[in-house]
Amino acid sequence: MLAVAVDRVWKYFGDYPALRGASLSVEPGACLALLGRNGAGKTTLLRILAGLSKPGQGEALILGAPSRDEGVRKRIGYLGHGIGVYDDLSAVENLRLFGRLMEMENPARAADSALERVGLANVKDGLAREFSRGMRQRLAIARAFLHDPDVLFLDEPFTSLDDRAIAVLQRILSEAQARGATIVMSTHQIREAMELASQVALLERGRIVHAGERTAEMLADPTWLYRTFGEAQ
Amino acid sequence: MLAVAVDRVWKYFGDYPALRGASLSVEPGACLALLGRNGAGKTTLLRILAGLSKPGQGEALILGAPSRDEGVRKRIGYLGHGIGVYDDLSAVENLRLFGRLMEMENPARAADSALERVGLANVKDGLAREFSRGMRQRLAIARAFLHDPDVLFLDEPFTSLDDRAIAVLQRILSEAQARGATIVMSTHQIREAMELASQVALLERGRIVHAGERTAEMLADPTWLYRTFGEAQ
Amino acid sequence: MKRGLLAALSIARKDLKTELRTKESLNASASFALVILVLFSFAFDLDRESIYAISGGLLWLVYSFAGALIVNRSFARELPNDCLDVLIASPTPAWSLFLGKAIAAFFLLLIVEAISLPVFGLFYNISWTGVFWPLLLTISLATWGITVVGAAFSAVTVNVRLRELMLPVLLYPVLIPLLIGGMGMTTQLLSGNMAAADRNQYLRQLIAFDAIYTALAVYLIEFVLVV
Amino acid sequence: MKRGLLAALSIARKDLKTELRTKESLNASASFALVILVLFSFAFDLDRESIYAISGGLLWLVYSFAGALIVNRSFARELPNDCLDVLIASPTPAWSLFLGKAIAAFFLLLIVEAISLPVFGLFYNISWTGVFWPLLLTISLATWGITVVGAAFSAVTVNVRLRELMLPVLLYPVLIPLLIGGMGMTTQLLSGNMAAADRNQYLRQLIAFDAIYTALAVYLIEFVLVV
Amino acid sequence: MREKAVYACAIAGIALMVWNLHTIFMGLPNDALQGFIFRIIFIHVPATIAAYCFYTVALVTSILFLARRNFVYDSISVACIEVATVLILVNLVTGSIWGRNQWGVWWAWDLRLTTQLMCFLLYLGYLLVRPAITEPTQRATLSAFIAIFAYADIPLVVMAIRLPNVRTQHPGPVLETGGLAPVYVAPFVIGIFVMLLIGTALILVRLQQESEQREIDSLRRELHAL
Ligand code: HEM
Ligand SMILES: Nc1ncnc2c1ncn2[C@@H]1O[C@H](COP(=O)(O)OP(=O)(O)OP(=O)(O)O)[C@@H](O)[C@H]1O
Ligand SMILES: Nc1ncnc2c1ncn2[C@@H]1O[C@H](COP(=O)(O)OP(=O)(O)OP(=O)(O)O)[C@@H](O)[C@H]1O
Ligand SMILES: [Mg+2]
Ligand SMILES: [Mg+2]
Repeated sequence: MLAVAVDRVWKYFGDYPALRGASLSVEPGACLALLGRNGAGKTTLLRILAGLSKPGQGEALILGAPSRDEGVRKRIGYLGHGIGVYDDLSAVENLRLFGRLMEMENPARAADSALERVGLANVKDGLAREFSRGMRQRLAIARAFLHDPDVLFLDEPFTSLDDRAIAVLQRILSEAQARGATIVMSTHQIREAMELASQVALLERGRIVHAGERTAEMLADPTWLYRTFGEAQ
Repeated sequence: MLAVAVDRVWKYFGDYPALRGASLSVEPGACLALLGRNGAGKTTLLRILAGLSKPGQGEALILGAPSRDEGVRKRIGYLGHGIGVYDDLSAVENLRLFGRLMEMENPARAADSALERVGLANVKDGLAREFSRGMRQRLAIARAFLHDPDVLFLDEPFTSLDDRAIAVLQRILSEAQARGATIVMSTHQIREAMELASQVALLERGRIVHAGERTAEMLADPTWLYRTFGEAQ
Repeated sequence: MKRGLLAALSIARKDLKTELRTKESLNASASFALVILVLFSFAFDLDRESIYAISGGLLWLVYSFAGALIVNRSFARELPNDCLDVLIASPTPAWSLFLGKAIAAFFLLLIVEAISLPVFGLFYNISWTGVFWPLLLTISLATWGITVVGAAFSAVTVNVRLRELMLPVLLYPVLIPLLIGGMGMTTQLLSGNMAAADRNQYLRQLIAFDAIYTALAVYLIEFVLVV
Repeated sequence: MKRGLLAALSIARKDLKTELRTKESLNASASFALVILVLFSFAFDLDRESIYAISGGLLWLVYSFAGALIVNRSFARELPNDCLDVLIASPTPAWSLFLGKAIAAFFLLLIVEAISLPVFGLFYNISWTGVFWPLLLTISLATWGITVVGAAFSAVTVNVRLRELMLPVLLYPVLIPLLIGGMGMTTQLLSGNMAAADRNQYLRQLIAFDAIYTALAVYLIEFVLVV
Repeated sequence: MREKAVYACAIAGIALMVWNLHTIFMGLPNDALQGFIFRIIFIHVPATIAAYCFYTVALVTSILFLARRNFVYDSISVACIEVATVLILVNLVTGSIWGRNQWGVWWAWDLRLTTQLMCFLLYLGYLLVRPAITEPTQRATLSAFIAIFAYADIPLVVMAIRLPNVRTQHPGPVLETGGLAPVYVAPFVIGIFVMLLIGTALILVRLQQESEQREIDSLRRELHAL
């Protein structure tokens, strides 16, 4: 069974098709870097996969079921542009709440161990509002990985992070990979992405124009993909 | 006369000093890359330089005058995170409005030529709302460079841009440099920044801990600067 | 079903907790209610008789304005940091999310009403203690109506530009039948001339309104939140 | 000075142009005004005498609610895309920025008032055509007061959490003296028993209010916008 | 130093108050028209006068904050406004009780009463907005602005019973017209001092709290930045 199977998905915003029959399949345990120019439809596709939006036509299956299926949603993690935690709750209250919403067995224990993992255990009772930007980002990561999701959708996760925050995220991502989780992430920072990715897909005006293994050329020259498969400059 | 002279500037947010006696001087015509970790104070410093915020202590002089001075403000360009144009005005209306606010001689002509420069001349009557993200970013660039500013402040200008948008911005920036304009930009994308920068400054917890020429080491290894002058990981 | 209700309670608890922690919107809408009470008293500088005749109207106008402010925050509270996306992506069904929000708004509005009722009584020299229980029943029923419709429109307008403008424009017309019922019943209660038959008629109206809109909202909310 | 006034006009023109293009907040606040008029007529069903006695109050309640919606948008309109930063960074002085916003809000509110006045007349069966000119003067003076104080508070609250709640809480109490004047004068005009001395007294009050708050706001706005 | 000032004000205020209350209740004759209840005036009016004094201080410090950007001025403004708003509440409550006794209703909508209520709500708005602004410089600046705008209501309250064309239910000015019998004057003036002293003590306590709070905040931020 594929971890993610997108079959000719169309998505219209008004008259404008943001996705025009995009198809994509990701094997379990793979890490896919979703590349594409501004407005190509990366965010739109990831939102459909995370169940935040419905495809107009076509089908998006996660672990063999539609993405709005409740059983599937327990196994998905999503990290968008916002950090997705409440400013007026403390770190641990936030995680406990999401643990309950994720219908976990023991939200309190999961919250503590997630805070441990991102190094926030000593400030667990501080309000998220008072955290610095780096700490907030870590809390967001703890939130997205709280329930050890099997499939992860990350939208430009490295944007505006400094070297240390990137290191935390990369560590947690490789832990997830080691667990066998599937990762799909969009990004413009091709170098950072290529180091993690095992697969690459290029989205161009709402269509997947290339999908395959990450090769050595890509690592060496970040613009190679655009030059080879994308439209002319 | 220095283009930008920051003399022991402190900025408190409450009792928290986001800038603690930062000093910096930039020669006319230089291009300075302002680096630093999340929360180091880059945005705070740029906002003070652009006249959007006042220093608590110390002085920030642009072209020899305080940054809230009206004469100076005509010669400053600022590009923050937002694009700074109105969604409900057309491209050319936006630029004409800003031309008038900048007290230019001939706002209409300036607007047309600015649109020409960023390649939006053929859609100049389209509403900004209807533009794609890349087009909006170009319009923002046209707006920031409309009055041929002598000093430019850019806050993470490359974030979330694709290769083409980066190319447009780089072209316009090197045109500005050729005109003799001074550029100060903050960024986390060290590689892109290093290619343009002639000077580098590292901000660490509100202090400039290093400022000087961009050297060959920095180009070769983006983390060199952090490792040499910054705090330990 | 049971899991959904539990999730709804979690969400209601979270909303109430954050709200009671900062007390911001509670304080603001309570003092908004006071300010409006004062405004009204200027605008309608009436004698004692007429005051009783319009007391119900006055009270429910104030309550519905305060209610609009509270439900406006209901889903808007989820916007900073994109928390709404996280809630929608979680396995919690949309209806229980909605129900949680409506319950929280209900209690918040009740608190504001509990604060402003005595003030109203003092300022307008209206005694309400004698009819406390039937008044509480009326207030609870009508408040649930306001908050359930309000939370539904709050979900509809959450991503719309000019949310704070659109919400009242959509909300009040829908609430008119409810408000007429609430106003009529309250006026009659406060002026002390309420026939039992009338009362039952009004109560039936209120209950019907609540039931219909609750069912509609719970049923339709999934389509609104995930488009 | 002259450059500042020109810039203020540019900004007012821009605000009016975008607003008239989308008509969003205009439609919303006009229909809000109408909805409230309807709500009031349900809430207070009064005889003709009393209606005249409260006509000024009713009208100014509606106008001040509509006004709060309009000024709420005044500076908030600059938030998407961080346009406010660009305006502040431009050589335009803060006071002319503020004045431009206040002028635009003034005309927008006048439009809403012009729409709702005839409706008000029809609905409550009040004739106002006979006193059109003095009424226009009253309305203009009081509207300028509402919009200048409103735009000032809009600038103050633009970056505050719960802006849509905080604005009315701050705004209405400050407006009370103005509204007292406006309501009193309008009621007397509409009921047709206005002595010349009274009228002058009211007009002096309104003008004094406008002058004081315009001066205060223009003088203090630079401190508020650049911190 | 500051602690000593607090104790001095508080002890002096309380001692003076006890002594004054003793005279008011034991030593003074009942009022000819109103009887016993008349004694409320010794709280009702002094509370308001003290409140207006503190609001005036807050106005001055707010202006000073805008001019100098020193957070001490902001702290003084909040402390004064908090205490003064409580004093206004005292005035409102005592007035209501008095009104219930004299007019038969808790509240009447005349200009004096309403403007006073508005004064209360205005400064309540000030106190409500503050926590909604997270950035302290901004909070202080905007609060100062609001305090300046709000102050304009106070002359109106004072004028409310003195305007020629306004009839109020509330009694007209009695102090400057000599309507207060000579025996009442001394306890009345002492009452004002009592309110001022106790208010000052409370303000000093609040100031202490404010500066400690700011210190704690900055320490916590430093900690988080690590
Ligand atoms: C809730 C109702 C009331 C409010 C809000 C209120 C408010 C005020 C205010 C603001 C003052 C001004 C103090 C000053 O100028 O320093 C005042 C003074 C006074 N009040 Fe009241 N009051 C109320 C009820 C009453 C009642 C019922 C009485 C007596 C029947 C009363 C008697 C007085 C007197 C005698 C003064 C001194 C007037 C002067 O010489 O300035 N008040 N009140
Ligand atoms: N809510 C929306 N309403 C209307 N159009 C939208 C909406 N969201 C996205 N679009 C349009 O759909 C297209 C795809 O947008 P999307 O955000 O998916 O691009 P992206 O690949 O994530 O780009 P970027 O790299 O800039 O983030 C764009 O042209 C955009 O304008
Ligand atoms: N408006 C504000 N209120 C309170 N604190 C603030 C505010 N703006 C910035 N800060 C604090 O000041 C410090 C510096 O912030 P600043 O935004 O300048 O950092 P930066 O270098 O731009 O970081 P990044 O790389 O994340 O953009 C941070 O600790 C931040 O929390
Ligand atoms: Mg995107
Ligand atoms: Mg920054």
